[in-house]
Amino acid sequence: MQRYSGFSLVKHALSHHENWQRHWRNPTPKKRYDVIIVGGGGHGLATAYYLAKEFGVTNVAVVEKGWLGGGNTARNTTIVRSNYLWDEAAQLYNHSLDLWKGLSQDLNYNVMFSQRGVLNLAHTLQDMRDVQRRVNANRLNGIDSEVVTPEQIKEIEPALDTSKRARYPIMGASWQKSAGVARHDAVAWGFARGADALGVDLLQNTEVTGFKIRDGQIHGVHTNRGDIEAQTVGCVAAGNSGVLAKMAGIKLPLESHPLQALVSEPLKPILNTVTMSNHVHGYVSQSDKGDLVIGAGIDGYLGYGQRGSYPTIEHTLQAIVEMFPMFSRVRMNRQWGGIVDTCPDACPILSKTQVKGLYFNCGWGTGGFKATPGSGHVFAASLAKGEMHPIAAPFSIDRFHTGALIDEHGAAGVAH
Amino acid sequence: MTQSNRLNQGGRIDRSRRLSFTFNGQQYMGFAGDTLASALLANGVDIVNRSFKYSRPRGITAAGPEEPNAIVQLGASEAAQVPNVRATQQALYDGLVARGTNGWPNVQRDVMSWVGKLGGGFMPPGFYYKTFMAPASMWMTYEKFIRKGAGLGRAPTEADPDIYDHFNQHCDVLVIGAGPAGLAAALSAARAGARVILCDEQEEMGGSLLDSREAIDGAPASAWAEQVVSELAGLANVTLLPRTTANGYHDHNFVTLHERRTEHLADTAAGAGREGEVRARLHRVRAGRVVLASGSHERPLVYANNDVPGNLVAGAISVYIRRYGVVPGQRLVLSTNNDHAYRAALDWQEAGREVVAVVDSRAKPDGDLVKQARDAGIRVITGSAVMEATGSQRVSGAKVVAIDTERFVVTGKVETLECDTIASSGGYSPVVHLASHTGKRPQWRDDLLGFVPGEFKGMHVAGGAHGVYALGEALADGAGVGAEAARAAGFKEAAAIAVPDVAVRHESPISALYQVPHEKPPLRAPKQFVDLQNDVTAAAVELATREGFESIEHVKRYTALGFGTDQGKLGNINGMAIAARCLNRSIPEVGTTVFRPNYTPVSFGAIVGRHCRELFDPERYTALHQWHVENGAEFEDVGQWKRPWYFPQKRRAGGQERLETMHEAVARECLAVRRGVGILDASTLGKIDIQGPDAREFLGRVYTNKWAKLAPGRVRYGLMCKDDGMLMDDGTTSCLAENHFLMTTTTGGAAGVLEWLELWHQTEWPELQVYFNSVTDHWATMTVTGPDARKLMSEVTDIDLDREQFKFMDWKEGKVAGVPARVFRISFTGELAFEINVQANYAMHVWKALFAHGEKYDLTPYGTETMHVLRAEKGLIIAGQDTDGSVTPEDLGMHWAVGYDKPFSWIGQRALTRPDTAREDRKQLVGLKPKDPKVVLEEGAQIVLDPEQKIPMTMMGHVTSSYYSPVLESGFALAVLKGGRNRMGETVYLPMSDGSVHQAEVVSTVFIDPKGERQNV
Amino acid sequence: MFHIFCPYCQEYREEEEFHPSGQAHIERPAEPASVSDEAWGDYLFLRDNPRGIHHEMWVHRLGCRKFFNITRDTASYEILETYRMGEQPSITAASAEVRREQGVQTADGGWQTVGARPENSRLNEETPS
Amino acid sequence: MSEARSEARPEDNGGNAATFDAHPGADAGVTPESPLQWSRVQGRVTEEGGAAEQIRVVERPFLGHLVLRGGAITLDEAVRAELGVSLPGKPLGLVLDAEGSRSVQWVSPDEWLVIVPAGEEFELENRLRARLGDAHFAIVNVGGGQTLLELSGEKARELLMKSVTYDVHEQGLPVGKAVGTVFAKTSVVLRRPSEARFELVVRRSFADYCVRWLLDAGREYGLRVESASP
Repeated sequence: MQRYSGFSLVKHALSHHENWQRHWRNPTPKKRYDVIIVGGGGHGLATAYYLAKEFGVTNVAVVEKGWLGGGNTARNTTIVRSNYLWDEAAQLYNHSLDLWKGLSQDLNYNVMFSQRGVLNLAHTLQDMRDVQRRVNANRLNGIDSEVVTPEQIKEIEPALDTSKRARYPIMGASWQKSAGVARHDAVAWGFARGADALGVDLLQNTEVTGFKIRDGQIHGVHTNRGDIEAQTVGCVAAGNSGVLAKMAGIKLPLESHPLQALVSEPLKPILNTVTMSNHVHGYVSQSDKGDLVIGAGIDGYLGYGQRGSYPTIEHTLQAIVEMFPMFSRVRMNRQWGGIVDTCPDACPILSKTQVKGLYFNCGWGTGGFKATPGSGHVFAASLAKGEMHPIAAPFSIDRFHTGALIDEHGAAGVAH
Repeated sequence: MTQSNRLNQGGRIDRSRRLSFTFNGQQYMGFAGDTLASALLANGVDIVNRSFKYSRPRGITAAGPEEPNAIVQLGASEAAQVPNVRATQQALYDGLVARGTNGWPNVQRDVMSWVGKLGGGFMPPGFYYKTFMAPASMWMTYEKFIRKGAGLGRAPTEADPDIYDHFNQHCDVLVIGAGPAGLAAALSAARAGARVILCDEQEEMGGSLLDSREAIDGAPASAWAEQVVSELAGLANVTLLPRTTANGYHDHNFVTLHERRTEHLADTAAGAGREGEVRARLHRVRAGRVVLASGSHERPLVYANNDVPGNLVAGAISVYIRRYGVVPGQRLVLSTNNDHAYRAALDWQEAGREVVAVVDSRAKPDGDLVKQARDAGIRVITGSAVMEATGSQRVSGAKVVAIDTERFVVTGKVETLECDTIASSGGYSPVVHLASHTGKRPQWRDDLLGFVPGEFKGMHVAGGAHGVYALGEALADGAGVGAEAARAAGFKEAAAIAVPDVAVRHESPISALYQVPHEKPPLRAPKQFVDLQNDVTAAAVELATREGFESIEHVKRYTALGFGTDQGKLGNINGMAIAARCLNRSIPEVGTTVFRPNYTPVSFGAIVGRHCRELFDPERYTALHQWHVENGAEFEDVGQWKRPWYFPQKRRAGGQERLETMHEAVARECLAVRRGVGILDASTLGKIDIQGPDAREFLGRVYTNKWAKLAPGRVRYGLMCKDDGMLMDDGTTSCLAENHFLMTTTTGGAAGVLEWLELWHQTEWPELQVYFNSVTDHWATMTVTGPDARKLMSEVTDIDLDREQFKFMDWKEGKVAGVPARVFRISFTGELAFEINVQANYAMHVWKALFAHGEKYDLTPYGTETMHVLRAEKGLIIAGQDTDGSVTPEDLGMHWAVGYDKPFSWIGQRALTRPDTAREDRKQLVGLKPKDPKVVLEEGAQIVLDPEQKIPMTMMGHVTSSYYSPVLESGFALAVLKGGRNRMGETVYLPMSDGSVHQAEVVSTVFIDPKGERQNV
Repeated sequence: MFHIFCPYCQEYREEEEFHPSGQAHIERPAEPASVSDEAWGDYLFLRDNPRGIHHEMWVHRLGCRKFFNITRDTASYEILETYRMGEQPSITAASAEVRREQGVQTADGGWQTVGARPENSRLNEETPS
Repeated sequence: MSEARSEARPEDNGGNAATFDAHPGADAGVTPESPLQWSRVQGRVTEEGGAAEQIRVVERPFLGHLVLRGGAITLDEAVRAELGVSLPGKPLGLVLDAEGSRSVQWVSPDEWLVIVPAGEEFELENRLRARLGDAHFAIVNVGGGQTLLELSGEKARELLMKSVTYDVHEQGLPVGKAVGTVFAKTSVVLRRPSEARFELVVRRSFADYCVRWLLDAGREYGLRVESASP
């Protein structure tokens, strides 16, 4: 792999950039792999990367029906945090946050992980109770998290209206300083490049049309480019997981919903951090390019259309202007929608299935991006060893039968 | 400054109305009818901005929404700042103040340009992914500089002085665009009687007719436009919306239109003398049919140094000359691959300036316009193109060379023509943006060299928006499509208007040309810009494909192509064509990117409308709100309700008068209830009237406990679960008559519970005869509670209050303070309590009467905080505070309220026997008594058993409610704790963020009067 | 934003008046006590999640407060029909597939046919679309 | 009101439902307060009066509001007998009696809203109950929970376009139609009883919000909100 550095940039500039190598190869599918990953988004690519790098499984194919990182990796609002309420979720996301911290260096690809911190605002007494509960739980789980006052909030993010004038004045917030944002596309490309360099075949424009299942054991996948064999298949297909599961005769408790987001025109730096409010329903950060990146709520109906309903956008901007009255004259440039696969308890599924060798990693809802490295790492470990990694184990499909849900609804609310 | 480029006549400006404006600190004059762009060009301002990556000087390139460079910061005062306004779309007004968004100290002499010049070579696409990685700790520092360099304009730092609103519009036919096709379509539909909305983004309706060289019915095209607009304006079924941009095309023909109401007149509505009016209005249009007549955008050619000021798209030249009387230069070279662009040369020459040459990439162009140019003595160089512009701050010349477009090479010797302006045209891109918002992919047409909108019903396309460019054809197309749309909307008789007479013009066909080949290979040639706003070059696109980015989405994202505020209106097709060339594919194989709303940026304020400030969210008030305000209540937001939180009173201490703290007020209120009598406004509780012979059966199915035997006159507490067994709401329900019940819900749960009942009734059990109606607002509810409650009540009511006649959990009807009332003996405080319901219109009378009589008992109003303390002392839960969607009735220790032997398997019952819900060690509700009575545990504090354990600690539960009890003279709390009921008497630990660890004893949830004697007196 | 024909109010209304309530035609087991934990979990949580035709329940929350059913394409968002509670859809994934094969367009570009039963066909006549 | 009602008497109305006359009677000396009382205190609502404006919003407080639930056929006969108008069977129908002071409005297939002059509602409820006998129906008095605003004037339609999503054009809301719909961030019943008038039935707790919204949206027309004396 061609190493990237400031020095390499200078070197290539002298040769008019004519000698840069491809980020990844464009290989022809082999007949057989040790592991097939279905889905070339961030999570799938991370899984492949860690399989090869950490667990020595390099005979791996990532099968992607479109282009790499073209799903929610390309459409999210790039927030990375780990201040989840329940122990199981907190461990998973904090494992991920730990990996984020060295990711650029590990991948030799700058994913621009910017630890700008995240504020989760509280506007009511119940919000404050929830904030305190979460912060206390986070602390005892080893996650940096603190309760901050309106005065402290004003110092962290001066653009916020912390006055009593607001319809729902800010009473406090939780503050995770180590949280932040990252450059979403770069995460997919970095993992892809890293996996490719370790021998993983990244098969784009390759659509899985069925599974080869015999005697309850997976034997491979049918694709539009022919059959590919493997005894271990991990599906990491986000919004399309339900469609894949159906092909394998499995039902998953998933619903795919539109989740919308929008950006303003690029502005000179005005925001320091990520601000989220479940109560007034909106969240915002500023990208390195200067856009205000704004998240909306999930739309309530099923939707694969990569768009949602306009009132959701209206409500979101109302919330933003309520929190930041000075943004009223700022202009919205573009809106879009992703397809998020949501679970009834707002937590993912990382699980074996009744088909031996067939695993699913899905149901990340609105929280997938931040989990990318952690999800990939524990899923890779599970695929490599045939046993679910201890961090992944609580996220089994079984929980919907036993009732052992990990209900992050209260903690997650609108925003991620 | 004089308007050196302004013609003495011509154009649609009003030379009698002079407007003064300031750009980059310099004062200029323009005329009414100018855009900021036309006024700047009139004044000979070449450089309007600096580019964002390389800091190269940039001038005005286009005349409409596709303009990538002339992005300005608008506003004379801080509060009126608007970032990123396109000068081509901003009407000039007197006193306008604007500046370029980049460039320091100014756009003429920009320090950063040296960085761009020297460092540009080290900034290929994606360079930031490849560096700034070492040392890792430095990234946040690197990023600070990256961020400073990015961004265009800046946000104001003060709140917006203007307001905005929404109009909900409905129409049969919405016509988007008032050019020839749109006007004809609107007229056809309007004459048929359809409700028509016609919108156009420009200051004036007419579109291309306003700068056309052609005649309609023997008169200037603009005259026809004026005549049609005036006819439409006179029709009652037509709404004309000039200055209105269709920005988003959403599902089922819902379209958002942004109308500029005062922003074309002044910085603020007040500044325009239109106080109280809106700056912009967003029309939310539900259209029966949509006619998309949005025209096309001209594509520039991609050649070296095509960003130097003085490079314009050809059509813009005609617009500036014919509409604004501005010629943006002296000597023109036109580079084109089509006939239509020749207009620019003809207009230029007629304006009295020199056309150096027309360079046409086609071998033998012979259309009428080409002939006209030749006849006018203009030099036409065929089979060639402008390969490179010379000059740095303004074009000084054009390097022209013969090219082979098939092989993508230059074939001849370079000739340099001296000029100050290069116009280019690579063809026309239909404006397909809106049509693709709903997810319909545009289709490539080889004959047009452009994408046309994908088809879907409900939408009709007319004119240039699907490649019907010739004037006569566009008019006929519009007329027919307008009639077709009206017919589809139900106006069966609609017919196309008679198409006016337009001379047919012979055109030679366009030939494909996007990037002009250069002598040097693309990576070594001077920069050939594809996306001017994002500084994306042809070399960048080529490099991206070399690095393995083969999907157009990857190319876009790696290079930032099309991500600017112009959303690639000029650059996208060129970028795709270059990517296609590099990948050796065709353009349709490379695909297109999907456009998203907005078509052009829309201020947040316009989208928010009136839903801001005090109208952001409704404030709901009870009938007693006035009293609460007048008596100094502090309020708590509970849902949308404003509920009194506590009533601080004045205290005298040391001769000083001050208000009580919340702690003091709550202690006083609590003691008043425990020792005397207090009163609470409980009107916000949800109240549902339930009538019907099966009401009782229904209650038995939705509540966990039994309802079969509840007699009229009695009240019962009930728990409501979801079918997963988790508590969702609770409240009391009273039997008013055999088939008539009144259910109460939590304040926040009111609407949800009613819908829940309806859901089950309408979907699962429609056979049950029962009706549910909300009476939350109809009744006001006042709770009189405390040992003296009966004494007070006896003074104001005719109801027999004897404890044997009127038992705990009974209700009675009678008069209170002369007003008919239902009184319920239910208690949420543990004290003797009467809950009085009267029709809300009479609530204030009753409330005041209670206070008149209550004075001698020191009747004390209390708020939600005291209510919480009192109920927690009794171990009574608040759904949503002590529960969180993961708590069953058993977890709460409410086995007594669960009827396992009811005949019908009520909602939630089955789930309670699942392995996890049946576990012994689930979190259970317990009381906590801090070892130190002065300690009030933090709500949300986590409970551990081993305070010495290293992080991560094993958390056993958390505090759900915690208060100081003035009666117990101690802090106390409710908590959920794993296996809590088996831990009575154990000590648990609560590690706090300041490092301290609180100790508490696990106790019963009932802290006061465990036998319930006090409420039952 | 959807334009939804309320089969009770018998006219099109804006989506803002409605609220989606999940998959339609989910039946609560008649004898909950006799079904397995698995079956109960499936009833609670398992839902169809098709890319394509989906039958879903909506409630006219700010209008007539009635629940009703919609057959909608989750990819195109086209509403193919709306029908009252207790009625069955006339368009299903299977029937749409047949129609597609026969070259008949199942969806009319965001325009809905209304009424799932023949006796409701009059509704089609009342609403020009 | 009789003394006997000082205790619950389930035997009233055949023992099926409890009725309740909410009014203390004129001689009780009790002054009611309409849901706009707080708005009035805040100066947002004034007494009815003054010259006709291009737009006018007037509250008609203290009217009798009854919700009727049941089958159309069952209710129709009783309503015709007691109110002299037939129950609107067509969705979204609104009928008024000859005086124009009593109205019946379709709300849903089994729900109608009856609005009558102040004080008539209890007697009407009793008469209807007597007529309906053992049939399955419900009557609910909601008069304390809502109030009625009349909108008139040439700008009324524009004001509504700023406030409700419903099509308030003649084509969408002709005379004799009433709909439940979205009003800003709450819901209202929107009625068109006559050519010259629109009506909004607003919920008590949202009434001040609605008034604030109308005043803000109507500012450019010089809107005042007035309240009629009962």
